[in-house]
Amino acid sequence: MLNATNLTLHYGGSQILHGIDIAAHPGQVTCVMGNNGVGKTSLLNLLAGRHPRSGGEIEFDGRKLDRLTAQAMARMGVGYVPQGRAIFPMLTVRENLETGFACLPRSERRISDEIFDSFPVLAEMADRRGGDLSGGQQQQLAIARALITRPRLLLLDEPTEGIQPNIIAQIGRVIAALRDRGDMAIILVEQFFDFAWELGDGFLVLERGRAIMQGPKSDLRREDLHARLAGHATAAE
Amino acid sequence: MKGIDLGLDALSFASIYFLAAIGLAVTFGVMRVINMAHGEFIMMGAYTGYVVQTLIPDRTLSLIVALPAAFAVTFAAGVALERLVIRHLAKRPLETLLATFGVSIALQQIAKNVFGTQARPLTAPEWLEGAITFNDVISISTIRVAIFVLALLFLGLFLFIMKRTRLGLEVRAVTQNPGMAASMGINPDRIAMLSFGLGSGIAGIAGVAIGLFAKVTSELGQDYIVQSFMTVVVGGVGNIWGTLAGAGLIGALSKIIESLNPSNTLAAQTFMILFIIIFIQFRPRGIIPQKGRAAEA
Amino acid sequence: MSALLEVSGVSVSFDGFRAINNLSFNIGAAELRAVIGPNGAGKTTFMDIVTGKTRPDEGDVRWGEYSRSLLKMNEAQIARAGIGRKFQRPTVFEDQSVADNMTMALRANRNPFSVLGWRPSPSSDQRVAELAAEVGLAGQVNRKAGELSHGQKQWLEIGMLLAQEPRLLLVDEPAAGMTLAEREQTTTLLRRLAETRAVVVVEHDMDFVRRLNCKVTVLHQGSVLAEGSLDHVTRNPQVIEVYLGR
Amino acid sequence: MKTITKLLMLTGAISLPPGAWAQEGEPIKIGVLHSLSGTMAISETTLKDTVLMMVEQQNAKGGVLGRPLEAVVVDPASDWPLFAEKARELLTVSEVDAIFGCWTSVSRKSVLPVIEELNGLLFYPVQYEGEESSKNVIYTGAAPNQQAIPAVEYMTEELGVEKWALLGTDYVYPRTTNNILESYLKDQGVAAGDIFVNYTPFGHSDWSKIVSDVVALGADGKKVGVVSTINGDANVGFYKELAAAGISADDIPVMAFSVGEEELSGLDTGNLVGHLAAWNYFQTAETDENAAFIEEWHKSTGDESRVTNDPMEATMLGFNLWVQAVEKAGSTETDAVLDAIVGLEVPNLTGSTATVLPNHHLTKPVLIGEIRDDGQFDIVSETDPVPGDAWTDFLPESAVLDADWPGKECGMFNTKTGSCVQVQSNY
Amino acid sequence: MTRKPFILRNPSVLVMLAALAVFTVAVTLMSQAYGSGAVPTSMVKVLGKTLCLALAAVAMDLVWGYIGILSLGQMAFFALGGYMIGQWLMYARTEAIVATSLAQAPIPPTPLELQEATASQIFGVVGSSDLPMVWSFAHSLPLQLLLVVAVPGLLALLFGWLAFRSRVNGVYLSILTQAMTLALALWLFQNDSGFRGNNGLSGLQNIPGLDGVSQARLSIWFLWASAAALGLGYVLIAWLVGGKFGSVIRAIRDDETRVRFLGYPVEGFKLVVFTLAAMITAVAGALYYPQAGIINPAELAPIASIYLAVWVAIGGRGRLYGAVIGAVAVSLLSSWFTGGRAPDLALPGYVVKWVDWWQVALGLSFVLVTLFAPRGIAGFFDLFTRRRESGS
Repeated sequence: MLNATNLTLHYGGSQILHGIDIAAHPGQVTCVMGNNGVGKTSLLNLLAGRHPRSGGEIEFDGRKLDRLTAQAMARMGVGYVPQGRAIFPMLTVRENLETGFACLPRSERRISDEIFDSFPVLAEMADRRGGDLSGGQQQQLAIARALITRPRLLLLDEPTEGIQPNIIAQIGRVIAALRDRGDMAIILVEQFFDFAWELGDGFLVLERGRAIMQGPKSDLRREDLHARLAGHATAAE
Repeated sequence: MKGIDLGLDALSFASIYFLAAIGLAVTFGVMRVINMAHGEFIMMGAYTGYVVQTLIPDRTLSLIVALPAAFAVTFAAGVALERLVIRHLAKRPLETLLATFGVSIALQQIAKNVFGTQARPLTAPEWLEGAITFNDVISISTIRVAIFVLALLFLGLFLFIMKRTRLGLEVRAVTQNPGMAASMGINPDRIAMLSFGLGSGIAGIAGVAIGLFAKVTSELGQDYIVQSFMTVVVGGVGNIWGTLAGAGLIGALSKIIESLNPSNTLAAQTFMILFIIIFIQFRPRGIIPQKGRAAEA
Repeated sequence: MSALLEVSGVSVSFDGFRAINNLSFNIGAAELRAVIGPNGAGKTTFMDIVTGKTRPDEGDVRWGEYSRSLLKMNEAQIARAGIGRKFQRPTVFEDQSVADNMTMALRANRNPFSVLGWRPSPSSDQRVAELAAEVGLAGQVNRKAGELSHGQKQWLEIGMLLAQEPRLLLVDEPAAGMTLAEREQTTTLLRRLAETRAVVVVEHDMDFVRRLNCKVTVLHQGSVLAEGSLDHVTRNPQVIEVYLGR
Repeated sequence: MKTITKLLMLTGAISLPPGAWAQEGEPIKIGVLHSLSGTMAISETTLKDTVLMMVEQQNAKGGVLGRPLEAVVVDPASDWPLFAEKARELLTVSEVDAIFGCWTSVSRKSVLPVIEELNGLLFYPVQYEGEESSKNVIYTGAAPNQQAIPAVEYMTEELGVEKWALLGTDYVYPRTTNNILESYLKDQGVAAGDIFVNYTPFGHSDWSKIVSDVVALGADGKKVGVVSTINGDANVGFYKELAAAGISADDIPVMAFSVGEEELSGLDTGNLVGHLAAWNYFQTAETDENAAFIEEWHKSTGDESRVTNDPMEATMLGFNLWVQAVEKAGSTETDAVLDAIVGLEVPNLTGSTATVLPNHHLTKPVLIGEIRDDGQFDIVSETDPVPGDAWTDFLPESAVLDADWPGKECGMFNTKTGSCVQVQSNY
Repeated sequence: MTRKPFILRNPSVLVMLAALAVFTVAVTLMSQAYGSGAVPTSMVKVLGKTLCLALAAVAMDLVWGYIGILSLGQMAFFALGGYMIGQWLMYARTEAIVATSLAQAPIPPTPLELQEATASQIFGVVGSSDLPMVWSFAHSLPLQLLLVVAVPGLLALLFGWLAFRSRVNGVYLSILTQAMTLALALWLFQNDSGFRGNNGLSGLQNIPGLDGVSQARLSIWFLWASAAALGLGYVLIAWLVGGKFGSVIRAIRDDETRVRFLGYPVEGFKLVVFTLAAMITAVAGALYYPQAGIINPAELAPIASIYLAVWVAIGGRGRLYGAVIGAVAVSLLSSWFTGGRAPDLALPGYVVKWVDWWQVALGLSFVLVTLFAPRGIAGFFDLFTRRRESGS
């Protein structure tokens, strides 16, 4: 599905990413992990077409992509759930979802029941403004909104950040269900170790813009991965 | 009696202001682009009306043709301005002001070169002439009623486009968070261009209406630009109801002050503006301010 | 110990959303405090209220020996009263040199006319040089701030804070984007500063908080969920549920 | 061949010395000081074209004093200080011998000190408020007594107007004219309450309130008349509002002092039929001179639809008077021309003659015209030429003043004290 | 760190002063009054006025380029300065004229009679003969000179206090300043306001007491005065923006909130700068209008103030010499085009008459400058100096 190699990225004068390789496959969750400020979000931004890369190659569906724009990526089937949700605060929940129609042919522009089944709270709040929702509800809305575009690759940036445990669990179930459907590739940026370990099929650990550990779940040991991310997760023990 | 007449005058004045400002409510209110050439778009609309009228003698028919024609002309002008100038100044709003000011002077002079310096006739069809008279004191000219209706129509149209159409949804999404909107598959550049064209097109239609009751000259737009911006600012940027309230306030205020000193219209205008300056001090975000965190950004 | 800053029963809502909910918070004159909490817990709003950027709907914020209310003061007055704030993203004046940035922050009369009359003196130059050395920018004083690296900008901002000589320092995520060595340096500095003044650090990074080795306040949904040593709060089941939980 | 004969005939007709058309020698320069851009361009461009046409005609006739004329056109851009700057430039850099220019009073006031200092010569072609007389200006437009007073007399006598609305744009011409009219009307026994005065800004467009005020004035059944000194574009909105309010000329006649053929071309005149204007010239004047003038105008502009108007006639009169004076004096030197010009006569376009009075104003007939369907005026009344009075007799302060230049030092001579009040006219 | 004296730290100030001095001497030597006469008096006046406009532009740059307030009301202060000096010019001259004319009267006039006669001369033409209240000090040059800075200063102080206090910012502030100018212009347009309405104050080039001095000489004197004012104003503003004060106001321009958290009373700084700029602008106006000869309310039409901002933008915002370059370039160009001497440009099939098209060209050049040269003309100097630096 997605195969990116040797990605580099600069913000102004400073280099954020150094030669990252990342791949995503249908029915699998690729987890990107690492501490604050190591470049996880930048990597996701790059893949979503929100920031031009300074080097490297991206292949999507076997096609090489040169210049990416966010809307082209979205239309090509890349759904994006940003860090901090980025809900449109003055749009209603329904309207927030409808923004994703831009990627769909006119005849298919409707909100499927599946969405409301996965996130029943959104059906309840359909006519409230996005800004009025609680953090957890907004996170669900952000995911639902990305799903509206029927993505084949879903990019999730820290979906558990600042969310109550019961909703985290629900989000986890949704991601698992999407993975198990088998037609969608998922890249998950996450700091919540247990959550990521639970869902992940492959892992990429970043430190200061470089990959320091990478591989499928089968090749990695939980303890090693955890140790790499030490300092962060210790408090949870 | 006098009060009702005054009310009618105020209402009609307010609807003219509203009409002139409604396009600005899109370009400035929603998109936050300062377009000093907005007045010239109004002028272009009026001249389009004039040209159509010279081609089609039947006034009713020519008006029917002129409205969409004016929309088309100014829509195209707006799109061109957005693509060529405004887009490249997205991060420098105050410089947009200067660049569009340059466009404004250029357009005015071009209008002079093309149409001459004389005022051009633009005449309402007969069914819009005359007045609706209730009694000796209370009467209102039909054209003003028509403008009022047109203003209401535009309000409806604006609300419809913004709340009910795909374009409106995308415009709102883009103004709230262009990056996220792009990630939802919306092309922010295209939306900016279309909505700027829409705002400009509305200005063009307003131009035809204004030309019908006032004069058509190259300086037509100048009479409305400062006031239009004031209307939007006083009302509260980003809210069409605010623009309506702003136009209402300005209309009512001017007419009330005018009636206090009927021999000096100039004084009335002075005091109206002074009042607005002081008003903005106390409600810097307008009558209907945008609330919440979204407004801070 | 009388508190330097006393926040009592403060609430504020935006558009119906309660960002701060009946929050009370005290800090002593020479104390280091870490504030942690999930996103949206009200950490930034709390800082906004203390520094005068946001007015609370209810409650009281009192400051100093005479318990002056901060609510009647504007941002500049509060800053002059001795509250310094470091922003999450480094905000330095990129157009100006490091020395100019520091000079601007130096403790001096802020009145426009006094500023007009202000002249650089050997002592002010020396103070700038000292501060620059302290934050590791000794060789960079004549460079434009915009040319500095991200970390250097963070340091410059901390230098500017020090130049202000505040009695209370509010520091928002100082370690973001810093290398390990820089983090350690920052902890040391913050600890040292807290010997003579109050320092409040808002931070996500648990490891960093641990190294600060100080009292911790956990915010959740706009109010204090727990307070005490790091070990104490991390054992709190509620804290584990809403914040750590993982 | 044909043209040459025609030329010969023409030159013969005004008896130039033979061979003058040979056009030898240094050209004589004249300045054209009319705004070609900005708000006033709408009115002034026409006058620039008129001067250029006159120059062309004169050169075809052999120029002046055997020398060709050369027009120096500048653009003061409706910017009043720029009028002074350009006037100085014309007089000192281009060294013109006469200037044809200005429209608004304020532009004239701007130019006055400059031409008085440099002893230039200005021909001012627009009706104005009077209360001024400069040695260096020939006022070829109407003074108030050549327009306002006869017009009001007409309204009282022919239309039976009893109540008056004096509507004007807020500047000095309407203010002064209305002051004079108020004073005149009160002398005629009109009660103060029967006079409504209103001033609006330049370019005013929202007339609903004012029109309804005027209508309200006639609520008691007395006949209301409007005297309009509304300037420029604002008229368009005013007349549209009148028409929209369903007010015809029979209900409330409007007598305008600033609305001519040019202004009407921006309007559909269908609803204005019967409203009035007072000028010293209308395009519809039926004389041979006028017919020839209009033909020339159309030829020189290449546009059959271009109308002529009163300030154009005034420009033409000024130009012809200057040519005659220069020929008479044999010099283009200002003082000599000024000495020569007083008393000169040229035919105007309405069948009588314009004589230059000692006060540098002309004698002009007052014409009242009724607006026709086609945007032209039906001349309904014409007086004998009235001598222009610089200082009106209807205001006590200026009644005692006199402006007969020859033999006096000033244009502001107090006949009571027998002394000059101001030597130069600065304001 | 050793500190060099102010002038040495700011070489551009030295260059500017030198250029100004050379220019003034050159014009004087070529003037009709004191030199060869190669530069006619009308041109001297144009140049003198241009210097005043340059001073106004420098003040505009202080307000916009340094503290970030895009004030679209600067011409209000400029014109007010002109009105204040114009009152004295007009009154004193008229008084002298009236005194001369009444001198022949058998009974010498009382001061009150003199004042009444003067008033009826000034206001007679606009239909009144009482001296309005606002002319109370018109007889006194020192008082009116004080008013030149005091009236615009107070207006700026009052307006600024209201606007800054309620934190009106950015575009809103620009529109508000524009509204202020419009209100003032409309007020002055009224005959009843006591400033002679649309006619304004005229005959200002004739300086009372200097009747014997020719305009050729006067124009050079005013050129000197304008050059001195520009030089002083330039040095003052350069000094202001060169020190810590300048550092603070540029910081306010870039991030107002941050400056507040440094403890600076941002509103106070804005008020000081806005008021000071208003006063400098007023001085420029007070020197401009005696050279122009007439002032009327059209001078403070909102569009005039936008032009001022455009000059600064064209010259290069945030650098004082940029403001001077912009003002000089555009106003001399306008003067040339309105002089009617610009040749027509014959294109195949169409003749471009400059009188018709120069404003189009001007307008489009604003667009091009903002789009492609955001640093204005002065930006090119940067390129030049930088290349030289890197070259050496």
